[in-house]
Amino acid sequence: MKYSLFSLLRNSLSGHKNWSPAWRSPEPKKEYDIIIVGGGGHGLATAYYLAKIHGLKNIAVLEKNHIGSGNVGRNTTIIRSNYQLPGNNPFYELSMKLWEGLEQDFNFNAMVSQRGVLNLYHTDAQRDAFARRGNAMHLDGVDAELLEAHAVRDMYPFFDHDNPRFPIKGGLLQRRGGTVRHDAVAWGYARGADLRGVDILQGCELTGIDTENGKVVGVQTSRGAIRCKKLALCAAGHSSEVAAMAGLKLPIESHVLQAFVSEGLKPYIDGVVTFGAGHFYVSQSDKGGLVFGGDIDGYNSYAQRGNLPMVEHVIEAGVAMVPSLSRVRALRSWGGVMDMTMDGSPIIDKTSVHGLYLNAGWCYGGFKATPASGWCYAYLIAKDEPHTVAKAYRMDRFRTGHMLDEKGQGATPNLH
Amino acid sequence: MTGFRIEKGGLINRDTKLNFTFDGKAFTGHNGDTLASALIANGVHLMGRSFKYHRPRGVISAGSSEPNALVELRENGRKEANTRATMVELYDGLMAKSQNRWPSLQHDILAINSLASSIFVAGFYYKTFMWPKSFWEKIYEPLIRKAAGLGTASREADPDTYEKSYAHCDVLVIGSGPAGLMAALTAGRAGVRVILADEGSALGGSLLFENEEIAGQSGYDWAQGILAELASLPNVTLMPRSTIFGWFDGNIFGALERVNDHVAVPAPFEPRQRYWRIHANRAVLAAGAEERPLVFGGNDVPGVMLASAMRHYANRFAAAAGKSIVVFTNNSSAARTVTDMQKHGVNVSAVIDTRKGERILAVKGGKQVVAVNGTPCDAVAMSGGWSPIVNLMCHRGAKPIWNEGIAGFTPPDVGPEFTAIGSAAGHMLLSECLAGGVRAGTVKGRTEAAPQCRDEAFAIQPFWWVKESVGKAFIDYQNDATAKDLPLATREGYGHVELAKRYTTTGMATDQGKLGNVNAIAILAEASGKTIAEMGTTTFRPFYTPVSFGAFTGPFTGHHFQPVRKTPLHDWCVEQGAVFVESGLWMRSAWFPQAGEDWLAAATREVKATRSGVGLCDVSTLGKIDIQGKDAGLFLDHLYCNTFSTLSIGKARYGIMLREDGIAFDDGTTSRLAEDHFVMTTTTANAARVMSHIEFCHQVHWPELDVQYVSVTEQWAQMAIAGPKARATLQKLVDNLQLSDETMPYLAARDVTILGDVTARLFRISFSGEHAYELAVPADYGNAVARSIMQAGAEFNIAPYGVEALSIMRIEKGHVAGGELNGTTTAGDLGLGKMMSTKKDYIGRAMSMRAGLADPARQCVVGIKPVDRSMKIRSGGHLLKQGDAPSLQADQGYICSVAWSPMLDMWLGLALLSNGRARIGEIVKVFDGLRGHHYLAEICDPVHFDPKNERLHA
Amino acid sequence: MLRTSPLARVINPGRFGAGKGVPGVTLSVVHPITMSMVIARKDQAKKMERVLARLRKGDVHWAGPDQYYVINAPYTDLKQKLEGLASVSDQSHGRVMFRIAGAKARAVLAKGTPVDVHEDVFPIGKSALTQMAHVSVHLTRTGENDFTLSLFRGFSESFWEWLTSQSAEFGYQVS
Amino acid sequence: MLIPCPHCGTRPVEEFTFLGDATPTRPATPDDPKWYSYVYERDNPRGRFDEFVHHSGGCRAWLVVSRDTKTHAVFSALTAADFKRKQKP
Ligand SMILES: Cc1cc2nc3c(=O)[nH]c(=O)nc-3n(C[C@H](O)[C@H](O)[C@H](O)COP(=O)(O)OP(=O)(O)OC[C@H]3O[C@@H](n4cnc5c(N)ncnc54)[C@H](O)[C@@H]3O)c2cc1C
Ligand SMILES: NC(=O)c1ccc[n+]([C@@H]2O[C@H](COP(=O)([O-])OP(=O)(O)OC[C@H]3O[C@@H](n4cnc5c(N)ncnc54)[C@H](O)[C@@H]3O)[C@@H](O)[C@H]2O)c1
Ligand SMILES: Cc1cc2nc3c(=O)[nH]c(=O)nc-3n(C[C@H](O)[C@H](O)[C@H](O)COP(=O)(O)O)c2cc1C
Ligand SMILES: [Zn+2]
Repeated sequence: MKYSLFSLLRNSLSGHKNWSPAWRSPEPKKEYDIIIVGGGGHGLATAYYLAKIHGLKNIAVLEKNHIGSGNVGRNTTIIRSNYQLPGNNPFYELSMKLWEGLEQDFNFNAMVSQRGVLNLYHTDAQRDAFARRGNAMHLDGVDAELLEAHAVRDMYPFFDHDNPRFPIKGGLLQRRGGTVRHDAVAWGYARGADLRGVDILQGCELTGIDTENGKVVGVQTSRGAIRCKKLALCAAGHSSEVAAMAGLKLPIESHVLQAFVSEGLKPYIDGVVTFGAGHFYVSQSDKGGLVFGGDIDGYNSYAQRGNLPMVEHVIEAGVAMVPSLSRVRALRSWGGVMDMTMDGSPIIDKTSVHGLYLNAGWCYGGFKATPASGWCYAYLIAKDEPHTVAKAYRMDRFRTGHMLDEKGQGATPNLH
Repeated sequence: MTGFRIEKGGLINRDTKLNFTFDGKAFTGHNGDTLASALIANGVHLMGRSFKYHRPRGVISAGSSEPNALVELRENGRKEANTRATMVELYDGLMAKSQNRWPSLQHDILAINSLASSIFVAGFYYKTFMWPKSFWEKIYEPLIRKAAGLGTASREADPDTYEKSYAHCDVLVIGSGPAGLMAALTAGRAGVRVILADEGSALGGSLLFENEEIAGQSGYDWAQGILAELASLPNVTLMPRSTIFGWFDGNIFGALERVNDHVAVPAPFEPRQRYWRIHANRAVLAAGAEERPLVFGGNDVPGVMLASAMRHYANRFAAAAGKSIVVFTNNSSAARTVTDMQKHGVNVSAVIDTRKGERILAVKGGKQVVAVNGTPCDAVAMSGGWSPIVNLMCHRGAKPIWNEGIAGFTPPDVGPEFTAIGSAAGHMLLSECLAGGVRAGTVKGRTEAAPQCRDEAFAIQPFWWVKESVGKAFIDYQNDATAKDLPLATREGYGHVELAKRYTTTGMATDQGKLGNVNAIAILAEASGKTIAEMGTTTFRPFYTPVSFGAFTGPFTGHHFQPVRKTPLHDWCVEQGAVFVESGLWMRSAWFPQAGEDWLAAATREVKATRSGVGLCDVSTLGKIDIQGKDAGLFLDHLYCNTFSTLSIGKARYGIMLREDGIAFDDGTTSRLAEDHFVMTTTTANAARVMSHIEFCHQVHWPELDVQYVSVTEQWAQMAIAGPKARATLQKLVDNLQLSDETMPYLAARDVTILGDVTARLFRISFSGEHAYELAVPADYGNAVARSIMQAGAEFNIAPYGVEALSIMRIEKGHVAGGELNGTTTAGDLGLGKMMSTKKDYIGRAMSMRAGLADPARQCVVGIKPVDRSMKIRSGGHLLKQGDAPSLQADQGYICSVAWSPMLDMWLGLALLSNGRARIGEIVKVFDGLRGHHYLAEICDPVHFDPKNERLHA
Repeated sequence: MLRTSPLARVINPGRFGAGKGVPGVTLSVVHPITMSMVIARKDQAKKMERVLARLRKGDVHWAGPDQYYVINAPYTDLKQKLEGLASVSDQSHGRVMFRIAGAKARAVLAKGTPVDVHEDVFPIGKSALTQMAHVSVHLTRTGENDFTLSLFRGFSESFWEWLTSQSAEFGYQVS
Repeated sequence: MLIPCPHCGTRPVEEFTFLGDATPTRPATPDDPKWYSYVYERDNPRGRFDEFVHHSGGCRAWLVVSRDTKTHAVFSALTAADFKRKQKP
């Protein structure tokens, strides 16, 4: 049933008794042409575009819990396309363009909100790095502005401009950046895929990958064996585990990133702001909570929760940036398990196993990538060749020495 | 009863009179009141408005689970949003405001939302606001955002201070009711270190308001006796007003102590709040149980509250919620409210018991209860049963267990280091609570006998929702989630407890569903034909109750956010009028302006003075590492890509280190002071990382080597003395050594004595390209020595120079620094490829041989200058082939460092350019879209100035 | 040449913070100090310790595996004594030492270090390497309620500001 | 999270810095084919894990901590050298 103000009104008359489920809960079929592992944003988007753009029908998405139970349902919802490497920015800009038309496309209000992303800088070196980045964006036709201190002060007069340990000297602003309602992204793609015949199998965990002479033929799951022609891994945070089922070893470590939300407040901080002299970034949700985060806890983890030192570390930086946050209260903290790669950039590629595809390594930045990731992964699966904007995300780049290292931290995942 | 204040009894001090205001209206109360109890005693029930429908709301609870009575407390920099009136201890002069209403609490325009409530059902916004596209950004979203939130946060800095502290104990007891008291007493008498924490303003838990009988006394008197003894035990720490907000790995608990929230302004030198990290060998959860509301039409009308809260207000605060009440229950515990309220002279007009098939179908009343099922009354006491407070035990992932007997979730078994007792464990009998306390407090057999007490059996028949009731039945009060929203969510496919939570926002308000979640789970279970156990709970997360940012920040605010690191020459720099700049934690002198000079004028003068005479620069921040031991040389060969074992004593050598992935890591000069003694210098930025790297390489890779290392960065004040007159200046300080190219050739390093008795280290090295030295003296002498050098150089017009001048000179000379050593460049990219030894194994060698790192098309360091020599250039501009249209694919590189060159009288810089060394002389297009500035520039050799390095030896 | 403390301008003696009576803690800077970092050469730890054992008790503070801070012994003498047994680095100017004493000393320390300094588990003479207020600190219990703290010179002023602010609620004496 | 440093005793996580899997050993020669795997490939197990941990805020020893990545339970902490010795056989 199409969503609209009209359908809403009509249903209100019947006490909302007649809404149909946003997606079915089908029993697994014996066989699918394509099985996607992971009912997160990327997996569901991939299924959606496979069905919508490539007209493929016989597809299943396996999700071990409920859809959106992973990082798509627990991230700080920031979208931006402010990368600097040629291998990265065109991809993220495609994503931004897809965000801009997404809601009408899948008929679900995901509250795409382009309120601007401002990265503060505090030293000349940071300014120069941002200038390099901003100009790379301009080369790619992407909007970016380099603000001086006074311009930042005009935007956020209540930040610490007067007694800071590290003065705010300015910021890099992308006005088209912003936030998107995280859960709605998973739900919207799921509903859109389901409408086009994709089976979304919740509570269905991949436990094994069946291959015959180097080719994928099916999977073992908690809901039984299912045969398939193509298998697309999309299990953010758990990529190493699922890839290992096919004997693959990845340049990835799983780490936990915490996020936080404050009590609901009347409008306080309009856009997204990241602090440049500590680990803190913040935006305000549609419900009024300040959604914020900082750095990963730093140790390998599959537990979806962090520890106190990082809570302090992040909030200390928050109050350094905005002193008046002192009396605001942190309501809830949680964690998510992410693939951290050896260069901080993702992988969208075929694997050495025929018919097995890999979408992994999104670190803490894969939410903004969701539409483009689904778009390009669908393209790869359907056509068996990489989409032009995702060519650099090859697995063998580490072997050949063509890393995509935006931060220049090298092969230490917890520093990216 | 005068008004609603009960004549006698309670724990309030009637001799005190405290004035306070709510929404500007003046009231009075007593010491011992909370804001909520004082308002109730004044007959005020309307305390807030709900989030979505702006429904009038009154207090529901008497504790930290309060969803409705949230106020804006205090003013200006001290203003706090969303403060629970139930937890605010009354103080004289208190000012509170209601929230989320306009223009007033009584008359709130947005209450019209209620009219559209048939549309504003769960998740409605996902289904609309999409057309026309532009309307979302321009109209809908701004409106939604404006309506969002409850309270308004201050935008002024907080005048109060906060503290952090660690605590260690053998037994942490969380909750000071009968169970907790008994546990603390037993462990306390056993002599181990005990901490007893309770979020309440007073210790005693439910004994502060329940009529219990223990050891032949009233529960309250018994508790006072125990508390007196605990206070007398040196090994026991009592922590009232302290909420344990989270349980973390290693049995570490986070606690928030509200040290001064009960006064208008903290006493001098005292913090507002203190954040504790409690390391407990063992912890005991005695957090009690939370009473549940019943779900029926109008269960949110002001005057409807929890049965236990109603007697809490009456018994402890002598505040009567009404004059004539109705009690609605599904269990035995509400009987206490009937007897207690009657004892206080309140009329109980009806007891409606679901176990007898009775229901409340409708509550009449808007801003205050008027009648129930036709029976006039002014308040309703409801009890839907009890939920053990399991939260903390589930913070590390364990799920609670459904218990049919008490119709509540009980804590999971998380092992011996954290156990639950009392009603937190689902024990509803007082005797069980006391016995549990004894058990949990027993240490190595040292135990106590539990006192006698009066027990009261607990019986419940679960009852979840009066479906036939008229009007909205609320599950989550604050977020206006109604009972009907849950079956709707189930119908639409959001029936999983976690999806339903997110779709309906149930349990996501500031109370985190303490009251509503279990009711929601039961209704969801029914809607999808599951059992409550199958449905399960949502994930419990910190914080048990919200924690102020200030508490987590402690004293590390404003300028104290991070420690300040000063060099030994700081005072001298100040004397010379330095402008300082942050460099990591260091404060470095950036330039030394004279009257009327801006940074560029100053830096320009400093460069000219240095290159024409002599300059003095504080370089103390460079990392210095003492490396000693028989194998020190060998070890350095492993660290650096070039060789150091062959370095002769008394010599310095420039070295470059790679990361194991073959990328350049750090550079600096390292000198050999003795056969088994080197001193390494690192960049300021990487000093700490290099130290960790050295420790790793030795302890992990080459533990067999005899090498020792320690940072001596802070032991030495180090000064660069540069310029044609450097030697002449230095000579005046150096004792019995004639400085010459023989005694002190380029790259020499030796000990000297200066100014009579100071042993110093002298290096002939140069970052500026001048004939230069670095002099290192023990830090305590630094300022004095610098002053002497200034005197010695006076005749040559010596000038102090800062990092700006330093960086100008290094760019003129094409020396790489942070801008080029950016974590993505190889030694080859930096033009130092020839330093990479092929004769030995060193960190990064293997990976540096990968095709991608050896590719000639890589971007490497070149010099760059504008074709129009009068033009200013900036870092961050990208380089394009002439004629190429701007695009990332056409990108050839970028400018990483620029400077105004006083010597060459133009702007110039260093750039990273694809295949750069082969392109010297090429004219490229510089694309600087950020500044709307595109221009032509010439690629040149990185060494802009004195290409033959003649000045080095001048 | 006279040695000047980095805190010369900062420290001013007197009674500060809350209350009037006996201060909760007494704070002071120990300057000038003579201090060396001594690290055993490979396989020489035992021999090194024998030599160190001959030094004055209370001058040798554990500072890591086979490492000690030795105070009150001139660098050159020490280097001689330990020739071939240990690498010695002079830290007399590189580190600043504070003394904190008094009934509330532990309460102040607890605001910084996660180390449990309760008398039962942290005996007199024990040293610990830890972090306080974002700074690496070497902590030694020197008496009943007496402790010394040493840290990198560059942080000393910043650390002093923290130490005094955290002592204020108990009242403190600077001597 | 508490880590029992063999030199300092039990200390909380805020004093430590983590560096990942401690099991791969550094190849001896530059042309060893195992180099790529050593620098880039990780088992990344869900469960028991031996990892490099630096007591950066304490004695500055590099330790190998054995820890469960699901539960964060810490089983043991050895010095890197001791771990190597035990690993050898
Ligand atoms: C706290 C936090 C904040 C973040 N903030 C941002 C941000 O602001 N902006 C941004 O761009 N990115 C952010 N990210 C990163 C972003 O959330 C992720 O990169 C992105 O969501 C990953 O893609 P996904 O949505 O498909 O992952 P997921 O939602 O995690 O999907 C993976 C799914 O695979 C399932 N799965 C795993 N193993 C199996 C199996 N064996 N069988 C079946 N199913 C399986 C999981 O249950 C999960 O549902 C953040 C991440 C975290 C943790
Ligand atoms: N008969 C019934 O119907 C019934 C039902 C429930 C409870 N009870 C009675 O209530 C009493 C329960 O005693 P008890 O000792 O188990 O609990 P309690 O309710 O007496 O005390 C619990 C205390 O823990 C504190 N607390 C909760 N969470 C905290 C946190 N995170 N940090 C700090 N403090 C926290 C609360 O403020 C409270 O003071 C018994 O007398 C029992 O019989 C009876
Ligand atoms: C953008 C965003 C906003 C959130 N806002 C709230 C909120 O207002 N209230 C709340 O209780 N939780 C909020 N959460 C946290 C969720 O309740 C939940 O903790 C998070 O999605 C992780 O799921 P889990 O805790 O069930 O593992 C928010 C999460 C996100 C990602
Ligand atoms: Zn240690």
